[in-house]
Amino acid sequence: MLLLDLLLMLLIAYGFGFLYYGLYRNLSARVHGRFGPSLAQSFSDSIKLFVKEESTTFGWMFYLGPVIMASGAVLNVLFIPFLNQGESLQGLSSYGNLIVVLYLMVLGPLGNALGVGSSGNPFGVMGVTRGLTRLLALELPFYLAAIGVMIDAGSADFGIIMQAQSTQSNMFAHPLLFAAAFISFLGFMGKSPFDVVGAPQEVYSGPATEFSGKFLALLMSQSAMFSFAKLLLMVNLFWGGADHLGELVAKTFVLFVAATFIGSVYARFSTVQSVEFLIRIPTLLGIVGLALL
Amino acid sequence: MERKVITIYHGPQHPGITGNMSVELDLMGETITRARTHVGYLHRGFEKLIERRTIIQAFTIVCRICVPEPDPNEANFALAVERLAGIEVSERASYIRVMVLEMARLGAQLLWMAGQSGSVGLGTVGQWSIYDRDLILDLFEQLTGGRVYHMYIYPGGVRRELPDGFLERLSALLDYLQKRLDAYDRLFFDNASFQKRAIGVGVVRGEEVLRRGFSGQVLRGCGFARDLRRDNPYLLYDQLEFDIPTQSAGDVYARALVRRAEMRESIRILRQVIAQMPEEGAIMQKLPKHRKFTLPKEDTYVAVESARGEFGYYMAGDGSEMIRRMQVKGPSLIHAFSLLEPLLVGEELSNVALIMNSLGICPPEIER
Amino acid sequence: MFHFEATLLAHLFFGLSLLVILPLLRRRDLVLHLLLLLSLGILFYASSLATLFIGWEMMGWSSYFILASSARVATLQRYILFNLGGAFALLGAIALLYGFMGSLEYRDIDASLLPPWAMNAIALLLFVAVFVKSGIIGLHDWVVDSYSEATPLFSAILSAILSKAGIYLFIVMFMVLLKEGATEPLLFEIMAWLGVITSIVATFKAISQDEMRRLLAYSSIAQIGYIITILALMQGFALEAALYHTLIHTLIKLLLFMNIASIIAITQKERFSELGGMIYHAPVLFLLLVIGIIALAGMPLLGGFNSKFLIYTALLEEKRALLLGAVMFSSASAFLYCYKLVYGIYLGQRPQEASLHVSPKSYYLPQLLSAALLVLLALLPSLPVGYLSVIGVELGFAPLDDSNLFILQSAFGSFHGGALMGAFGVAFVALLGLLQLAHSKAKKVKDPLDISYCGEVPRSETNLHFGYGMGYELHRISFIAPLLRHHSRVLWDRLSLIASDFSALLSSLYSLSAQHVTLLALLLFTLLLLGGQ
Amino acid sequence: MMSYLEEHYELIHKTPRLFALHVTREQLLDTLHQITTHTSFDTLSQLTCTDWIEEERFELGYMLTNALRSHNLMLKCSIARDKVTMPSLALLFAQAEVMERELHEMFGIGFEGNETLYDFALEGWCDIPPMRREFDTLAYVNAHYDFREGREDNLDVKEEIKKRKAAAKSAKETPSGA
Repeated sequence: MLLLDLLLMLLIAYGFGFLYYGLYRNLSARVHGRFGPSLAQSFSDSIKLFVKEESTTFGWMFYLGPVIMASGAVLNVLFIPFLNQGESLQGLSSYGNLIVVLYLMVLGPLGNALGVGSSGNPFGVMGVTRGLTRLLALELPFYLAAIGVMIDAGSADFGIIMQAQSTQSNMFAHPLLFAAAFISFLGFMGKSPFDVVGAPQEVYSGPATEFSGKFLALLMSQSAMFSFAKLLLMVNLFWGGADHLGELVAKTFVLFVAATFIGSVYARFSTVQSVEFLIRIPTLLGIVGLALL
Repeated sequence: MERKVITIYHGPQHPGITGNMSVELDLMGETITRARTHVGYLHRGFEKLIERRTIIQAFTIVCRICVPEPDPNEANFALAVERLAGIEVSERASYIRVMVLEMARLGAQLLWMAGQSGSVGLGTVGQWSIYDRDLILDLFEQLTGGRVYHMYIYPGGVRRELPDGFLERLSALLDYLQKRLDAYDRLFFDNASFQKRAIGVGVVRGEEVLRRGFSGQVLRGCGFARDLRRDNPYLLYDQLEFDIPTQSAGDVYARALVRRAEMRESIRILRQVIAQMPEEGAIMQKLPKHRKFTLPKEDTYVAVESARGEFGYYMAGDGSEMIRRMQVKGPSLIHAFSLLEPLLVGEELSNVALIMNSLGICPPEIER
Repeated sequence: MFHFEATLLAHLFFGLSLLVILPLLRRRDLVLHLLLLLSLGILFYASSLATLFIGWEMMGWSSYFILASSARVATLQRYILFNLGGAFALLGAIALLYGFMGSLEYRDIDASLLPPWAMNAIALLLFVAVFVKSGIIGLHDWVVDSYSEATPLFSAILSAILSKAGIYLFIVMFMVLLKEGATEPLLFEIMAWLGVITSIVATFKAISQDEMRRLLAYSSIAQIGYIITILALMQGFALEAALYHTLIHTLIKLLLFMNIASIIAITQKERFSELGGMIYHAPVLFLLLVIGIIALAGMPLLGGFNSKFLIYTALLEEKRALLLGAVMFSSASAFLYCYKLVYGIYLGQRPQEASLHVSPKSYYLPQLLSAALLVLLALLPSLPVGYLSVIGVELGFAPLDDSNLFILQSAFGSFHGGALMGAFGVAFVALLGLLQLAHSKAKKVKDPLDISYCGEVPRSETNLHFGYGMGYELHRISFIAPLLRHHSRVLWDRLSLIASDFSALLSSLYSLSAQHVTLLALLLFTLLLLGGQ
Repeated sequence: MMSYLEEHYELIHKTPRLFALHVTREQLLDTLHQITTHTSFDTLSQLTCTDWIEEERFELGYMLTNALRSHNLMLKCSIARDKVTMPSLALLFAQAEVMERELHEMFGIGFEGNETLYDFALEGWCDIPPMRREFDTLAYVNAHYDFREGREDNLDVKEEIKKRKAAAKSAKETPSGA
């Protein structure tokens, strides 16, 4: 039963992840004044890449990098409950908690960074370095917000955190914390102005530079699932989770659309600027939010 | 062996490069310690080809020297040939030339805006401005039959009469663009995130810049109101009213602001052209026959103000129907070497594309 | 000597010392190493302050002599000066205590008899001793220099064991002997923030290092910083978190320093800018280091997460949100130097000239041991909790729940190590299988320089290794740059300059002529007269 | 500013805003120095070279312009094609460095004092400099490259035009609807 539940969760994350990616391409196309590709495009892209005849590798660590990253994404999906009540779609969330998930979010990227590093491509490593440099500022506001939420709920357990919001969601109870977390979240989703990691005009394709064929397909799939997990995390922490699948879809979609639209009207900061910005504005919001707790 | 500095290539296959060139960068972290420009990925030997061609044959080549803005090349070529061969151009043809040049300038600025916004990851602006540039290209297609390469400004005048209702359509397009420029102001020029990226980056400053041969927005961005249309007028620019916008900061943002104002000035010039253009008049002078069209053994130098700076042609005839020597110097040669190389040292890698775009570097005109 | 209430605590610290020192014993400095071990025994199992001080001093001197075989004179001087300073502070505290208690035996000490000012003075003096030993920022110079100049093996001992002496001293003094003392709470507050500031600054410093062992030295300082912070809470679960972290950190540092010792033995190089691309020459070492850095970064799936989790929940339980935020910030920043460590040595491009030696086989044993323990602790996170909570009970705190070895319990939630491990394992194997079964064939490049290089071709002499550059950009970030720029040594240099000026002034008194002396005496006399009126 | 030039040199008025001046190789640096100090022509905007192969000389053109960018002065200097070195202007004008580098590559003119005369646009070129008139592009291409065969359905343009003309002619001769 649990196994079926887990598979269902992965399927939902995979499906909605790619669906949202397709929607992202469409929505940003509308902002640009174009028609985007069809929604099926991202699925077919990943399948096409997966069945490519040949892909280059630089050795066993390069081969394992995307696998570790995808495993990290899978773990993230499984350890965040999809719904705030009931038995189904809870995954392994009772075996972990918010702190575990916050750290799991970094595990996959670190594994992939090992793969990127073993390719010996300077652009890849520069991308990773940018990511890690940004991370030190990106996580701080999110951590502050998460700490506030945990202290408020008196637990790091997702179920209790969501239950504590049954009367009023954290977004309204702690608007400053939400604002801090949301700005971080934009960065986690790789949206402007914090999209420094794979900035094509600067570091070629960043960490993805050397990956091709099935490796790229795996990376695309994990990124779709991973972004769904991030949406899920935000919904659970600040919007009280979801009672049923429909509500979950609605909430994640709203969050996702907000991130997409904000992302398409800002220029990219440089790494240093994004670190400085994140340390100043959202961190300050977070600290004030904690003080008001 | 100490391996502190890594060497990377920014181009030729790099999304952050303008065209087919590369900058070899030595990086300490992401800080540039040495930059070296490399060209040669696109050398087509146009100057050599032109030496073996008659004027009409050479004419088809010159527009290809600069892709984003071919018309200043045609104008330069025509002006140089006319000066050597002693041909006078009618007033109507001159107005049409000014119109074409200003439309091309507007198109080039929109294209620049796409590049500049793309270099900071603001793709939306690029999508919009490329669409708007396409509307200008549509008009070019009606006028000349070609969208990018027009082959329109020929020695002696221009090659085709305006199609019916062209000026009205141009006027309507100008109204539309005027409105669009406000949208660009909001999304791009006044965007706080672009300002944060652009202010204080790539600063060119001081009296010395005049002596180093820079031109275009580089000069105007540091407070020198230099514009060949005003300083060394050609065609009918001395009869048209326009301002030369300047800024004093000398950074990327100052150059962007100069371009923003120049787009409005171009629209202003085009409106005057529409109003003042004579209804009647020859558009082409009588020219000698193909093989008889010879240039005397003389030389001359002409320069026009392109959207990116001074575009100069040196042309020498030798009494035959071939051109003995035509040497092209666009603004990019100086900007990409003697300006860009020292300017990049000490900058971050993320500013390379930004600075390069703001200097208006276009490799095809360096390599011809 | 063995009549001490906190024997289990001593067992823990001495056990760790044995774990680290025994595998590293070498013939050349055997005596000194044994002396060090002896001194640690004396220190940990002391039952009177006098014995404690003797152990403390012996530890300092024996390590000084071991260090003397490889370090520069300046480093040695710095080492001994800082340690003497710490020892004097400790001696001061002991003397004060003796003044009030009239005895040096642990059992005679009753802190409730101490007046507040004396308690605070003792606390301050002890803080100095603890801070020097654990390299709180400003007092950390000697740590970095001595770690990087010791022999590679002794670096491991220094970091894994000797850095813990300060922590032991703190626990014994404040949680066992002076528990009843009326120490000003503000002092502990300051200490908590000092700890976390130390860890943040040291983390940034670590990121900007080019030498492997200097990076690890700063990393040690940062980790000890967490422990100091958490200890300053003076709570039971905080103590257990700190002890857990001590245990984990000992394992990690043993693993990492031994790994680096192997690399130094193989390549004879110590800098990231001279290394790179070792992964395919030493895959086992690479995997061991990866285990080390994942644990160091505190990620789940390896033991490092357990103690981080306990630290975080302990801070959460005390509602110390800002302190926790700062700790998490420092911990997240640590990812960068963790990656730098593994990339700089093992990944990227090999340098051109590369003559490789063989690493001694004996270096692998401690690494394998710690790696195995780290994996085991990940699977059974509650394994040491039983022991730690007995220590906690011994010191008068409530025990922790360790009913299920797979689950690490805390007041703010729990996690299942086995489930994490299992889920990751299943996902990893499934995805690897999927990738293997794919129609697409993975083709290995023949030349490592066959990379996407923007259409150009790198030459063999082109440097593509980013080891030095990683983290260099921190110098541009406005609020980090000053931390990296200002070296605390400048402060000490200035202090020594003032001291030598002052002593020069004093010494000039000896060489004064008779007239000057008379003049001075007159002046003094006048002043006295004036003062008398 | 014109008066100084008129006084000291034989100025050729090409247009109201363009002047020319002939100097010898030896006079060049001195003249440039005089002009930049006494007149406002203080910027080098282009460095040209024309190959007068029948007269066995290169004609170098130093295009000067003033700070106001309103007038141009062309300093022309002929040098023998076989004795091909010039003093570098890199110290006088920073921008001359790259211009000289290009001419060095394209014409094989050496510039004494310019340290940057390495590859410009060509890579590893070892033939005669390509912009010299004796360099035959077609011969070079024939010697170094193979012509790729066209597509299979490729048609000969001349043949096709002939065919079309013939077809049009025959269509005219036999009017439809007859």
